[in-house]
Order: sequence, then structure tokens, then C-alpha cells
Amino acid sequence: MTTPYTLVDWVLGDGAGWLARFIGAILVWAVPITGFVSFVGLLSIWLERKISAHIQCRLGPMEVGPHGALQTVADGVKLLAKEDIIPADADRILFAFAPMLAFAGTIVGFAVVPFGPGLIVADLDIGLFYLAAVGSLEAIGVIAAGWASNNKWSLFGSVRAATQVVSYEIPMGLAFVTIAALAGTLSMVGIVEQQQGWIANWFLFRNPFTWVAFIIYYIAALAECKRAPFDLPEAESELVSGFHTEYSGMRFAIFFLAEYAQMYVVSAVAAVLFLGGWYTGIAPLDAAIGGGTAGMVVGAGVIVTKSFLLVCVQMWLRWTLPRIRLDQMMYLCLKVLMPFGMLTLVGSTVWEHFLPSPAIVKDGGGWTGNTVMTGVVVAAIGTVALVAYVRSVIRATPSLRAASNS
Amino acid sequence: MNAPHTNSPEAAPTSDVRSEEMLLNMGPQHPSTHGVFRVVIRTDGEIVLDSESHVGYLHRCFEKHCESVSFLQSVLYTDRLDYLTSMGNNLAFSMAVERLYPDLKIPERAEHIRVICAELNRIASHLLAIGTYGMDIGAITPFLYCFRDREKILSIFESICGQRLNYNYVRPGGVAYDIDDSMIAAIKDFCGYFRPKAQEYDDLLSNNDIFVRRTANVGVLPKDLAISYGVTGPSLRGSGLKRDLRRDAPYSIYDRFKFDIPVGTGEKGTLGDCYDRYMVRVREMIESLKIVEQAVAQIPDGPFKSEQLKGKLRPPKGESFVRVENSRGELGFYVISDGKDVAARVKCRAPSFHNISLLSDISKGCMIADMVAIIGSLDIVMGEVDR
Amino acid sequence: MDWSTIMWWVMAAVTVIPAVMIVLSKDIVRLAFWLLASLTGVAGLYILLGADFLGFTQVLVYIGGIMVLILFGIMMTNRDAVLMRRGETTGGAMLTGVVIAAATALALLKVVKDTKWKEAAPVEMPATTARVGEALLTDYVLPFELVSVLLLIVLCGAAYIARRRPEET
Amino acid sequence: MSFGAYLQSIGHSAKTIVAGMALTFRYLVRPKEIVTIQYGSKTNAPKERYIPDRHRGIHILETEKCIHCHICERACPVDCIEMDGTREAPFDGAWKGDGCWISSFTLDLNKCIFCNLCCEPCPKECIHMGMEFDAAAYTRAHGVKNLLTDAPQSEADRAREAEARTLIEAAEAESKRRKAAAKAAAAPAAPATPAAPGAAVPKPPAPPAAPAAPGMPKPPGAGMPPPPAPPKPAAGPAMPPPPSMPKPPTMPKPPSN
Repeated sequence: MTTPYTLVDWVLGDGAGWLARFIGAILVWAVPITGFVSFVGLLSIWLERKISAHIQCRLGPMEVGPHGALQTVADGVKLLAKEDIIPADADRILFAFAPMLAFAGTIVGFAVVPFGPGLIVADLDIGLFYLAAVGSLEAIGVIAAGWASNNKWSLFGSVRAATQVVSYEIPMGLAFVTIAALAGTLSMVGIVEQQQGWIANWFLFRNPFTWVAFIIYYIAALAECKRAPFDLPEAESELVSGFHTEYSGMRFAIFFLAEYAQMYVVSAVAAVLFLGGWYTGIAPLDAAIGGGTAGMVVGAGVIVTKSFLLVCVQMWLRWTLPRIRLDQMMYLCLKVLMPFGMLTLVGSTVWEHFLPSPAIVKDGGGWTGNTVMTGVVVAAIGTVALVAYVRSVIRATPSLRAASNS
Repeated sequence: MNAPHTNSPEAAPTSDVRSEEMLLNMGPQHPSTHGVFRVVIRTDGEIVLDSESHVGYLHRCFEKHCESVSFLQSVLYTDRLDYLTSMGNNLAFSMAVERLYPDLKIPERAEHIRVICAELNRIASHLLAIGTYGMDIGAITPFLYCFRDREKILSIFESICGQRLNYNYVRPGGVAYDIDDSMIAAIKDFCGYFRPKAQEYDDLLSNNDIFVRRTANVGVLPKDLAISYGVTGPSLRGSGLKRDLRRDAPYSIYDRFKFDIPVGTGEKGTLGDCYDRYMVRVREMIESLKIVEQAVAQIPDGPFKSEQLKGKLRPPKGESFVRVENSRGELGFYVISDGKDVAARVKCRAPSFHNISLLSDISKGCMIADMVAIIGSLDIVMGEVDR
Repeated sequence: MDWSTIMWWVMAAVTVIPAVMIVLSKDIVRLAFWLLASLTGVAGLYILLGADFLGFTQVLVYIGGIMVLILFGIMMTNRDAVLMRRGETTGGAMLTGVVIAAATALALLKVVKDTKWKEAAPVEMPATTARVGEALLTDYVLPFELVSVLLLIVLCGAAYIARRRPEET
Repeated sequence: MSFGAYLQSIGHSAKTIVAGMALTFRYLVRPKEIVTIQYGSKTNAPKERYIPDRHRGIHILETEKCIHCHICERACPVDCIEMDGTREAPFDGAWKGDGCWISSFTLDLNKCIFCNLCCEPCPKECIHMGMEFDAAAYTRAHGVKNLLTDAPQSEADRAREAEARTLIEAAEAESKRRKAAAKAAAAPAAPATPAAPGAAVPKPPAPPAAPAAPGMPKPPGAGMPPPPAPPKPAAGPAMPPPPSMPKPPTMPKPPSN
């Protein structure tokens, strides 16, 4: 390996065996990942509150800290201090175990999510496959929570979570496969490396089908995070609070944190798969930054920014849309997203066969990018079409038309 | 409700796969039962096989109360019936008391103020119904938008009568206080403000495909079933029957205003589904706005309460029944007076009570999520159901 | 004892102890979660053998798919009927169980004894994903497709059997 | 469903979702559309008053006008008003009304439904619904408001109260000085200790010099006792002028003349 792609390699050197690297990874990464998850949780919850507030003509939290930035900390302290209640007829062991399982299921996903060039816990050869595999672990925690609560509403939440898992995993896997077929690798770093250079090298702009794949992935990711319009397992107005109805205090906080961490994971994966990972999309800029520590820092900033933008879109969606029904969720996942995902997979590979995208080729040891773009046409047309579409929708919408006229 | 599994056959048409049945208590503490209302649901998975409504958690002996407090004091108890349409309740009870007097003349100005307040309150009530309905379906933002606009109406009411919810404003013989120019200006402002805002609810909810799919073809209430249960108000009009007391049996001065009566057309699904009931409310707000605009334009000067009703109310012996088109349906008050200053008997015909009674009929075979949608579309207020 | 051996023992424990607990547990949902742990251990063993793709397939299919479906099935059935019925084993059943278990154990022991064990797998294994993929689409394409078709038929059959027939109701 | 209808329904869903998102995005990026105001210590409330004149808040009583007719008590549908007093003669601890002496006038806010029916029949228009809406209390006992003594809690009223307090203190000092002079003149006079809280001590009628502040005893220690409820942040705008006589919070009632 010419460049140390993981921090662990960097610390231990190349000579270490993979098991040593494995143990080292745990030791080196456990603390920063946990800290990062907490940070993601705090920031996302604050963002959620502010975004929802501003969408709804409200101020949101303003008291604790500047613009309520520390409100989440205060809430966390409150939740820590709350009494730990376990319902009398609950399955006590599972009840206590479920939040940990959900949180662990989320946090293992961070193992293959890169935070920047070289900032990745483990660049597995099968990173994408690993993500698909561990993505459903959180759902197991949710199912356990709903069962253990011994509450019928919670049980319905569990059942819905199980239904949701088997529904969204298929289109999500198809979106993964579409990108994997383009990239020819399952490694997250390998996928990012193929998107270096200009913005048109991003997988989103490779061909028209990857747009569809992105949308399919994003919808499935919403379902994976149990975010509206797929918040069926906790569906507040239907199931009281769904699977966490009986949870309070710190156990509830862990579920909460897991949800927001999951939002970050899926958004970071979207950034890696479709939006160029840690590359800015401007070839000279990337070249000027170069590798090394500067590249690490800038790259980390870029990918975290991209991820948080996608997280914000998730929030924006949540505060706009009503919740869909369980059968509609299954209909959407299995009868809309899945056919379209298959179409995308086939279409994308056929497109690549006849109209290969810019030559990003594996040349000897590393990836070399050809920045002369054929894909720029796709990118330009796609962007123009998107803008035109949004404009036409706005024009067709009375209240928006009135607002833009005035 | 330990019902034996006898009447399940036609109950689960949408279910192909069998699983275990479960009894589920929805309420009395549930976010979507709109108050302390309890439905016992027998479910097969998510499919509702059967449901049974239990009411009475909010019973306050309103009718008995009226036999022990004076007529004037009874008015403010009517506030608490349908606490979202207190003006309409006040109006109905006041009219029932007024009808006990043989030749009572209500001043023109008072009548106009009553209509303005009742219609504004209808808008406020429908706003809340639409907003909470959106929240039942899972959209929280329209709820906040509706509340933002409802607050404007409540502020107008507060400037008129000092309270935001329990107005105690319309009294036998007129209204409690006059309204002045600044209040009329505020009402006119609101009329101008509200029309474009009403489109926002359409863009966010009524036209939204997720919302339409959640509500269309759900909880279909056929016309004859609605009539047989005595359903009134938007829930009845959603089934396509053009019945509105303001037009069919005009009271107060409603015969002077031009307005339409929106009815359900089954535009997105079946006639009489949740979407129709919802859309009737959305459209009624605009019709109410029309009435308010006309009433504000022609409001005359003069006294705001009748000079004939001075001092303690002692209606002559007799009985009266008055019904008005409240925002949830036909609200009726039956008052018997035996010449004293307290009523001998008061009976309230509460629309929500009749509307909720058919819940188990139209919710068979739906999903739990649909149950929430159906309860929301019937728009009940438990203060009125339980009285 | 090197890392590899330590990890092997850990994974073996994670596989076997929950497996014993599955037998001992009387609560069917607990049992399902013990199964979860056991399957995780098996996945870990696969990864230790260098079959990372197979290991994560184990996680994806068994934990993400089958476990969820098992839990789903348990939850949709009556809790009292399944959960609360404690096993009451009669003497005869116990005897039969012991005999069968002993026979199986003997057979297994014989197999273990007779197998010519190879050296431990090399620590650094090359990536298996590409090889698995190639093998599936070249040498084993017919069995692979046959199994796919079989699974599809099973799926359709299950859906057909579970479907409530109109004349039944 | 035909394939065309299937595609059309997907397109329609996408369109309506985009429309909704455009609408919410418009609000998201326009902070001036925010309509809520902050409640509590910080405020972004508009400068103009947002509580109308007719607001039905916690009652205020103009004690001097009250003729102790019990009409408000009878008008109350929930019996939350209780008053006591006499028209016979002044007595210790009584507040002076219009030709009457009122010993207590309490309003149980736990029961009150703010219907305004007590204010409407009042022949002297001496009981009003105030501007104050924050009726929160720690115990139910705190919900019982003594209209004679309990202070309104809004800031403007507290300022007014403070002003009255200085007047009272001045009058007190004056009375003390006079008493000292009287003591000096006649040694075996009545034991004229300043009133302690909770014990109304007979006192010679105060001079009618300060109509806004009848002679009130100063409790031991400087200043006034704090209001019974913890001071709440002034969320409301200025209170309307309170009744002509400012009322110190939970004071031992002095003889009024």
C-alpha cells in the first residue's frame, strides 16, 4: 500500500498483521467515533429544532446558549437525571439491552464511513456490502425494544420496523449495486477515489440513471433512519410513540442519539457514493490542497459538510411531508423503488458499456482521473432539467406563484 | 370488549394473510383521539376488524348544571361544550332563551356582530380541525401554519370580548360588548390576509399526494348511512348532501348573505371519504370568509343589546328549541322555562356525539393508521360529546 | 498464543454459549436473540477464516433478514400462547432426547477424529469478493441460477399457501 | 393500473412533494415570517401592547369604591369570590370601602373561569378584570388571591408599588416622629410599638394627608416583604393603572383610619 489510507495503518505502520490492525482500530477509533457520534447527535438535534422552527414560523429554542445551541446539552443532562423506569411486566433484560443494540448497530456503520482521506476506521474491501449488512442491526434493537416493552403500541412499532427493514433493504441494495457496478469495487475509499477531478466525475453525474439511483438510495435511507415520511415505527399520532413509548431517561436518549447518528451515516454514505466523498469537485482546488495533513483536514470538512447538508434535507422533508401508511410504504419500496432500482442497474451498466464515462482508470497502483469530461454534458443537462422542473412546479402551485409575484 | 370471534368474516377484506387477533385500547390517552375518547379496537395485524367507542370521560353534567344556575350563567357553560366554537354555542343557547320571550327584537347591529363572530369562529374551528388532521396524518407543519392564522382570529376575539377561547360573548338579547372601528379594521385585515394563506394549506396538504393517498377512499361514509346516524355538518356534506341550516332554515340574519355550500364530490376517491370531509372544511372557510366580509361591509350602527332584556333573565313559561349550524354540525338547544330565573330543563343536541357514533361502522377493515385518519376527519370535540 | 487463536476462542465462545442458551431458554423471544448472538459468532468465525464476504453475507442474510422475519413471526402470534407455555418434559421424551443427542455427539466426535486437519489458514487472506463473484457467474452459474429459481418457487408457494381463500370465509 | 397511469401517479406524487418542499423552503429562508415571540427573561415582543384593553385577566379591585353589596359574589357562577365586612363601624384590620369596612375579599383562582360576570353587574364598577394572565402558583393555596392585599405581579405595577412604598415609609417616619413626640410629652402612654407582621395593632388614625397611601406600619427590617409568589418576569405589557390605592403585598392589614 503506497499511501496510508487509514489512521490505524498510519499509527501501526504497514508491517502490522491484520488482527493487530483490527485491535488497533478499536483502540484508536473508539473514543473519537463515540465523541463524533455525540457531536453529530447534538448538532443534528439543534439543527432539527431550528429548521423545524423556521419552517413553521417559530423561533425554536433560544434560552440556553446562543440561539439555543446548548439546549440539547441541557436536555441530555435532564435525561441523564431522570428516573430509569422499566415497566413492571417488561422483559427487563431485553428492555435494557435493546437501546444498546440499536446504538451499537448504528455505530458499527461508522467503521467504513470515511471522514476524509485517510480518516477511516477500516477500509474494508467489502465496505459497501458491510454497510448493507449492518444497516439492519439497528432495526433489531428497535424490534427488541418494542417487544420488551410489553406494550401493544410498542409491539406494533416493532412489527412495523421489521416490515420496513425487509422493504427498504432491497431498493437500497440495488442502489448500492448500481454504484458498485460502475466503480468496480466495494471499498468506500476506492469508490471515492474514482470521483476525483471535476464535479462531473461524481457518480451522481455519471449517467442519467445514477440520478435515479441517488433518489432511490435517499428514499430508502429515509426509511432506514425511520424519518418522516417513513417514521412508521414511532408514528406519534398513530402508535403514541411506537417502539420507544415505554422508554424514558437515558435509554430513550440512546435511541434518540442512534437515530441521529444513523441519519449522519446514511448521509455520509450518500456523499461517498454519489457526491464525490471528500473531493470538492473542482480539480485544481483538490490538486492545490494536495494530500497529507492539509488534504485530510479539508477533505474531512468537505465530506462532513456534504453529509450535514443531506441531513438537513432529511429534516426539511420531515417537516414538510405527511406520514405514509404501512402498505403504501411497502408499495413504494417493492413496487416502485425496486423496479426502478433494477431498471437503474441495467440502464446504468448498458450506458457505461456504450457511452463510457470519463476515463478514471486504475493505472498501476492508484486511480488516475481524466478531467476531460464527457459527463459534464450529463451533469449540465440534468441540472438544467432539475431547475426547470422545480420552476414549473412552483409556477403550478398557487401559493408559491402568489408569493413569487408579490 | 371481550367479543368472541364471530363477526369477523367480512371484516378484513384487505387482509390475505391470517395472523393473531389483538385487542387494543386506543385512548383515553392517545394523541389522536382528540381528547379523552377511547376506542377499543380488535385488530388482525394492522387491520381493524372491529371497534367500539367509549365516551363519557369528560362528562360534566352540563344540562343538569343549567337547572341550577341562571340563564346568564348558563351561557358560559355552553362555552365549554364545543370549546373550539364557543361563539356558535353561545349563539344557539342565547337564541333558545330569546325564543322563550314572545316578541323580542334583537338589534340589527347585534345580529351582525353575532354572525361575524360565529363565522370567524367557524374559520378558527376549521383551521384547528384541518391542522390537527394534518398532524394525525403525520404532517406537523400545516398544523403550525393553521395555528398561526387561528391565532389572528383569537386575537380579534380577545380584543372584542377579552378571551381567546371561552368567550361568553353572545348573550340573550344581543352581545356583551360593542365592537369598535379598530376591531372592524382588524377583521377586514384578517380577511385580506387569510385568502392567500388558505392556498398554502392546499399546497401543503390538500394537493399533497401522500395526504391524498392517506385520506381518499378511507372511511367512506355513504349518504344514507350518514342520514340514518343523524350526522350533520361538514361530515354530512362530505357525503354529498347539501344540507346547511344557514341556508335551509336560516336563523339570525343568514338569509341576507350570499355564500355557497361546499359538498363532497369524491374528487380524489369515493364520495364521502375522509378527503371529502376534509375538503368541505377547507372550502367552508372561504365561504365563511365571504359571509364575514359581507357582514362587516353592511354592519349598521345602533345598540348592541336588546333594551327589552334588562336585569335578571326571567323568561316566561314555555319551551323552545333552536338549532344552528355550528362548525361541527347542527347544534340544538331545547330549553324549558317555568318562569323562574333558572331553566327547568335544558337539553343539548350535540353534533359531535352523533358524528362519532358511526365510527365503528365506517372503520371496519381499515388499518390502524386509517383509524386515526377517520377519527380526525369526523372532527370531534369531546367537550361536546360528553357534555 | 497469537491474536488469531485468541479471536478464534472468543468467536467460538460467542457461537457456542448462546447455542447452549438457545436449548436452555424457555422464552421464545430470548431464544431468538440468543440465536442472533450465535449467528454473529458464526459470522466472526467466517471472517477469521478469511471469508469476509461470506461472513458479512451471514450478517446480511441471517441477522438482517431471517432474524427479522423470525421476530416478525413471533410477534404476530399470540404472546400468551407462545411465550408463557413452559416446557414440561416427560421422562420418556427426556430419555429419547438424551439417546439422540449422545448418538449425534458420537458421530460428530468420530468425524472430528477421522478428519485430516490442515494447517491454520494464513493470517493475511486476499479479498474474496471478486473470486466469489467470478465463481458464481462462471463455474457455478447453473447451480446458482437453479437455487435462485427454487427460492422464487418457494416464495410463490409460501404466498399461495398463506393466502386466505375466498371460499374459506 | 396501466403502466402509463403508474408512471403518471409517480410523477404526480413527485410534483406535489416538490411543491410542498418549495413552500416550506420559502419559510425556512425567510426569518421575517417568524410570528412567535419569546416568553420569559428575553423578549422580542413588539413594542406596542399585544394584550387588548378588554383582556380578562386576574381581577383587580378598587377597594375605596366598593360598597360591600355582594352582587359580584352572587353573580359568580362558580362561587369563587368571598367577601366579608361591615357597614357598621370601622374595626381593626379592615379596609375602607365606600361607606363600609371590608375585612376580606378573596378570589379563588383555582375556581375562577374568567367569565366577567362579576364585573358586569357591579353597581360601582369597582371590580375589574385585569391584564394579568400568569396565574401559575406552586400550591393551590397560592391560587387564592386576596384582592385587598395581593399585589399584581407585572413590572409596571411593581414600580408603582415601590413608589407607594416610599410614600408609606415617609408617612411611617412622620407618624413615628409624632409618636415619639407624644411619648416625650406624656410618659405613661399606650405601648406604641410599630406593628409586627401578622399582628394588627391598634393605632391612632393616620392623618388624612396622604390619600394615596394611608398610614401603614412598616415591618421590622428595612423594606417590604417580598411578594408571596416568586416574582415572575414581566411578560405582559404595562398594566393599566391599578386601583387608586396601591396595595403592598401580603402586608398585615393596618387600621385604615
